[in-house]
Amino acid sequence: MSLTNLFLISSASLIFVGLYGVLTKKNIVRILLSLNIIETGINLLLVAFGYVEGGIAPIITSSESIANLTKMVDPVPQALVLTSIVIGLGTTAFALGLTINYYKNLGTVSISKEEEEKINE
Amino acid sequence: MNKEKSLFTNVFAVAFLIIIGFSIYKVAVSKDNGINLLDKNKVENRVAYRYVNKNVLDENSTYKFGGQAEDSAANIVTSIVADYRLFDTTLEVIVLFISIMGFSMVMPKEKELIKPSSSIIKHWSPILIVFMVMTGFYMFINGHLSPGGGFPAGAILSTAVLLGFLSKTKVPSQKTFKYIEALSGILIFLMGIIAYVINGSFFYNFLEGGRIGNILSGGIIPIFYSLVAFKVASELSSVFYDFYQEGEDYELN
Amino acid sequence: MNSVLFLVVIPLLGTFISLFNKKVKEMTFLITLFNEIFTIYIITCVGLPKIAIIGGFLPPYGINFVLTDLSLLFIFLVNTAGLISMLVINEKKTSKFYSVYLVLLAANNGLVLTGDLFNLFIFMELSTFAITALISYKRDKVSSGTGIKYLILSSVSSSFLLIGIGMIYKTLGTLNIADIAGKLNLLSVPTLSLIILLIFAGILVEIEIFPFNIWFRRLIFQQMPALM
Amino acid sequence: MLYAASILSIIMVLAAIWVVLTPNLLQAIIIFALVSLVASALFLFMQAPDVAITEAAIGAGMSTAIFIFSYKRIYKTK
Repeated sequence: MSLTNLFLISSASLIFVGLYGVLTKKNIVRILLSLNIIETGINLLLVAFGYVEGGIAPIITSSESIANLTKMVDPVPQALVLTSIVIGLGTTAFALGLTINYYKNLGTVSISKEEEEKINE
Repeated sequence: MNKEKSLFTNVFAVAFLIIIGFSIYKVAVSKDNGINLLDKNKVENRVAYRYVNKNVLDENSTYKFGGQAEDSAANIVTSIVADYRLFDTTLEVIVLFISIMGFSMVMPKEKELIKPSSSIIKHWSPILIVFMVMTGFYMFINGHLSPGGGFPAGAILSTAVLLGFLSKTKVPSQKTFKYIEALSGILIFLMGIIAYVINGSFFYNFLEGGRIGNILSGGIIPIFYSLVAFKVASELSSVFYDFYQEGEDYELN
Repeated sequence: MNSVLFLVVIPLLGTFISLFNKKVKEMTFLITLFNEIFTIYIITCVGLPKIAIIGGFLPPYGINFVLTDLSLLFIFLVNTAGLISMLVINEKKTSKFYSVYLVLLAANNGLVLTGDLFNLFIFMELSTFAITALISYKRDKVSSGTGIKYLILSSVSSSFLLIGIGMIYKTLGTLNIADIAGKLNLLSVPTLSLIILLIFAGILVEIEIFPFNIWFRRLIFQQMPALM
Repeated sequence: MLYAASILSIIMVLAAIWVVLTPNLLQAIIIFALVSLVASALFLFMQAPDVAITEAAIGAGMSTAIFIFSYKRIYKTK
């Protein structure tokens, strides 16, 4: 198995584990943890899309690295992932604030049918 | 907790995910006409080729180490984040800003007091804070030469603030952070508008480039990254102020 | 016509100024009015170039805004809706409300105008956060419950959107929407259908089209009048 | 290199499964920090040092800190 396939498989399995958590769990904090796992998996997947076997990091350190420009791994997915990591942090922070507010209003942190009825009253 | 272990939900979810995973696998290994998902795409077919060769403006130009180029950042990821796709990064700053603002909007106002810290934190935190601040500054000053950049630098600086906060060292108040945040946000956008006035297109790298590998290179990239670092640091620090109360109304023992 | 970017930049600049401005409501009203007038000015200009370049790099390498007849119609609609909702607000609001409102205005303008796929994703996230902040503005039972549901749903769906964008970059090597449209017939059929499925799953959930809006109805009936 | 990367990715996936399945929430948060750290090591293997630093500082550091603060606020433990 090559390194590229390994990275693709491990990141895809992270995404699926996270999706399972989001689908089955009722506790909001746990759903957010699963959401973060999905985001980590997506970041790994995007960087793995740009990986080249035997590539070098896209940083120019000397004259030799300019001769090897075609061997560099793709820098664009890395730039996109930098953005998406920060967006993930924003999502986490905002959702946790909402969770604390939800807990203050309803006295619980789970989303289920009983809580739906409690909200509707 | 027992409610979470409903068998039907779990079995259904697992079956659903297996079906999705199997179909994605079939798509990934398929060998139809045209470009398939896992085909090797030549580097020359991607936009990254022109970014790496730094010849977006002029197709035939080449560059040398220590010479000049249209974008003189040595770290190519930085040159994409902070030059070729600068507008994305400014919007990303706004995303973080709006989410932290929503966070402080929905947080209940009653805050908790900080528990008295242990003597290890109390004695060692000044040294650690100095190191953290130094690392953070190094990271955003050298963001165009080495890995790093504004966002991790901001996170590290805010961790230093958190440590000072926990060990009751004197840290700036929440209001100071709000001013730093708003000021650096305004400066980032003013930079974009100044570029419009000078060159006619927004978020243009209007400063002289310098030579690749020098600390004074990259045009506006170091300025932009330092503004981003201060902004991110102040935003993330204000998260801690929303959780815990600042103040001296308890005794250290 | 690079100045079309003022439709996005001015509200975002106003967001930061609103942090230490006392007369936030008047400022917000002025900015919305400016956007409306500027939109009408853009529409009345004849012979516009179709593309507004950002950062001085030509597409497909740089980010650009695209002006077509359809996007002109939609920026007119967006800014008019913004002006009307500014006129309707009569209750006293905190300054954060107006900051969030300005971000939402900028995000919707950008969403209509942008010509870059990843930029579209960021504008989408921006409008998601702004909408969530507006939903949960009252901080009571209904708004916090609905806000957290919307945030979780839209985060999962935007993850799908991001996977789709990554796959497009992996296969076609570009992020510019016009460029992608030209190259799309190079893709094989299964790959194309997978990418379309992922991107549509992402976008449809986030803009609350019919089968995906069940959580949203209660909010409209109970919460929206209170927001005004 | 292949062996190290495969060991790391196996650790990462197992830790992610642990996060989803464990009944103890605080444990889940700590193990999630481990997932992020291993992911940042994998970013280094993919020749992406920028992303590795950002993931370590933001994904593993800040996210976990905010999670733990919220956990303390909600469950009122010590």
